[in-house]
Amino acid sequence: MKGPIPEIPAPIWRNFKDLQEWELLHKTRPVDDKHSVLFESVTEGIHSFPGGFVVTTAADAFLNWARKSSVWPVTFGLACCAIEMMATFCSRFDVERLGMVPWASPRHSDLMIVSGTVTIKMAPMLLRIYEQMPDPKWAVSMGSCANSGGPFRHGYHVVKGVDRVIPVDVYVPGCPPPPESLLNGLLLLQEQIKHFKRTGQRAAPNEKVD
Amino acid sequence: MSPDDARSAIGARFSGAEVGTGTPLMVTVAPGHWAELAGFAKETLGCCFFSFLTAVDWKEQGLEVVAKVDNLDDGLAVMMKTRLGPGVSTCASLTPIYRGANWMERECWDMFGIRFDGHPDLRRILLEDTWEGHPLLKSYAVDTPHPPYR
Amino acid sequence: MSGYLSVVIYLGFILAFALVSLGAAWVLSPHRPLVGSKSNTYECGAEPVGEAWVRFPVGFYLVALIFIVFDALAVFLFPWVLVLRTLGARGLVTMVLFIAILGLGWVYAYRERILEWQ
Amino acid sequence: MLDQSTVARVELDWAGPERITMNMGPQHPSSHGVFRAIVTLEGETVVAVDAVIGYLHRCHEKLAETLTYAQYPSIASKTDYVAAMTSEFAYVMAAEEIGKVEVPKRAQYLRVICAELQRVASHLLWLGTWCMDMGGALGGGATIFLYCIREREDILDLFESLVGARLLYGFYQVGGVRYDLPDGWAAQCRATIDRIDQRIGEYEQMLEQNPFFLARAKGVGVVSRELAQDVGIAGPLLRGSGIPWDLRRTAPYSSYEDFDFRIPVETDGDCFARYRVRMVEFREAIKIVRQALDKLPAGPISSRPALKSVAQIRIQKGESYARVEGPRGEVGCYLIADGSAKPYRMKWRGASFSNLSILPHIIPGHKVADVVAIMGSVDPVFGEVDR
Repeated sequence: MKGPIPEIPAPIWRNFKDLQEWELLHKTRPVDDKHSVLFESVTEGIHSFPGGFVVTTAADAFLNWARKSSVWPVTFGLACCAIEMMATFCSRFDVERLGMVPWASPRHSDLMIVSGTVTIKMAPMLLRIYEQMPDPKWAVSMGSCANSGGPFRHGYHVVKGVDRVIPVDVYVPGCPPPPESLLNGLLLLQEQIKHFKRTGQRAAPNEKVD
Repeated sequence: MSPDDARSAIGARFSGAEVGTGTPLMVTVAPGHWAELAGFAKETLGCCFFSFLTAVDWKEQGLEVVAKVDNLDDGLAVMMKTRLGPGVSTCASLTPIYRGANWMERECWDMFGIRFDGHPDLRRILLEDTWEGHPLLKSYAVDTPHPPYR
Repeated sequence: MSGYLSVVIYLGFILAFALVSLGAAWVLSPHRPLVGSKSNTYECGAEPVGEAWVRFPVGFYLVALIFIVFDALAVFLFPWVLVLRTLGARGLVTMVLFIAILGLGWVYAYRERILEWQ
Repeated sequence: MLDQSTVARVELDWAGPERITMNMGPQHPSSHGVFRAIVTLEGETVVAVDAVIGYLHRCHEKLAETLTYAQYPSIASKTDYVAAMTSEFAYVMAAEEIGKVEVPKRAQYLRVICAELQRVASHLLWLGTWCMDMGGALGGGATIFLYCIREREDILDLFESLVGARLLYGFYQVGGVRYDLPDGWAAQCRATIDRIDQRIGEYEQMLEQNPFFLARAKGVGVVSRELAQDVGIAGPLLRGSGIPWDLRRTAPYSSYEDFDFRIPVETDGDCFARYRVRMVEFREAIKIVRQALDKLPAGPISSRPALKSVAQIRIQKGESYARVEGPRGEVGCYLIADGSAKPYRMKWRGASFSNLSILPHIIPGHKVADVVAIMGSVDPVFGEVDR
């Protein structure tokens, strides 16, 4: 018996054609995300007791609190927003207060802040780095270039927004967004992680929305 | 080497070249003398600082290659130009003379489709090798959609 | 023989710690299929070029050898320090001899300039 | 280790160490942006480098043909986004040269003040990231990085109170500048640059007595005088190799001739020489800002009326090449105008593009750790390399 799927709040941009599919992808549970047999039997056992859900949701809250308070961003700077991201990582707008240690390798990090313009030559690299990050992982699109191509949207070599390459959780507007608005985006991400599903539910990016 | 005796030296050497006035000395030569002019500028005029090399697409009149070299000691700047003629897209390479021209000529091939013969390895520098078309030509639309990321 | 009971218990703790932490990770975490290039070697986002199974220059191995020499020295130093008071002067002399012999190895390495990278 | 003859005999049938090709790829802590170097290694020494750029090619030159003269300066600041003021400067000067647009004296002084403050901010970022590359990202090396970014924040505050933006401004427009100094800005600016001037001395003291820094910077990445000119590198790299070429002195623009400042020149052309040149440039830029603040004339800040509204600027037919001494070298803009409100062709001579093209010439023979130090001392910004 699987727990109830949380209702994702209705976003304002739901009428855009591309993003409907993306949202659909986000809501459907990946069929191949199975769990170890031992865990399934243990949770079945707990749920059979009256009030069993309380135990699992409490465990969820604890796990999500742990995930939320130590999200490690991979230092993935592309363009001008990377300089503002560096300013956010430094001592004046310190992200280490939020438990975020800027880490160089995607193998040890949970969050990818796409700061800068994603070009067609860079997109496969960006996808490879995102795939090489261990699950559960999140993506923050920083700056209007990553959100929608920004001032270079009509360039032939520019991908019109990073959500055509990887699923994005939080969009931070601005060109470049000042560190305060990036911090606001990261806090929004931490809010989102709080409602994280029990078993680390994250839509596997198996097919990209084009 | 002040600008006016540089102008007279160029005039003497290249009869067909029009030499303009003004701070960067504009020298327009036929495509045949292109490498020769660059060698001349480097040896006799002493312009051994290679500033940049680019191309301009004049639609019907064809492509034009522009290069700028400076003489740092006397402050002399020479802007060399050659009109490749309509439909022609090959030009002599300056890489044997100025090593700085290597990347700039690869960019001109990438953006304008000008083949520089004599260039050690002419391949695309800014776009991927599988990219078709040369974007900075006037015939190339700005927002040409390229799968898979429209 | 009774002295060794505590060592066995200690070994048990080591094994238990390893098994429990790995087991909990395996049980609790979701098993996500390896999507795309997740299992490829990470090379700054690019496709790895060539393969790394090549003959390394010998300098790397020599550095490892010298490390082993001094690691063995450290391994013997720790228990020796704990019982130094009971051993008295005789223990001190034997350890000084031991370090002198290993010092010969270090002098040889220094003279052969093994650690200076050509 | 063994004497040469035995080594030769051992390696005869053993064929020596093989080579590995490795990516110091687009996402790398020391690549200062998206630069991929395919490095062929023999053990620790680099044998060959193939630089792959273009990961940040944002079609600047094609977009410039579709944007008017008033729209493009704020996009121009995205080429060299670490020194946004100096990249707009070149575009605007090229347009003014063709259109014979006269720039009032006060606007010229404001431009000089902002360009020199931007030079200090850009050098601070260079020093911070370079020392982080040299000292280990999370180890001891991050101290200078945090100090430098703290000073840089003060300068960004100045720009924020002047223009409203922290990093990319549309401050320069054809004919002058867009904003005038708010009152009290000059005093705040003097206080900031005095503090930075005193702190630069601390950084020099910290670095130049640090044997690790000297071991990794001295004698690494030597660029000869002849190679420097042949490849066309400019700015601190050129002055580090012994050529006293600074556009602010040899071809003064925007009333640079009113200020006296020294051009630092070092002769041995290695990473330490480039570091010395930039450290002296800190002080020279601060000196210029002080003099410009003292002699700031009154008057209009732009020769075109109602500049705030994005009115159409029409530049008559013509072409010109304007160049500016940016923190990384000569930033040039070759502009061809055809009388309409948009340029016909705009070529951006990025200083970092030529500076970066020196890497394949000087890196072979160094260790992998030196590659990091050399890339940091060349200080490329990839908005300007890939345009």
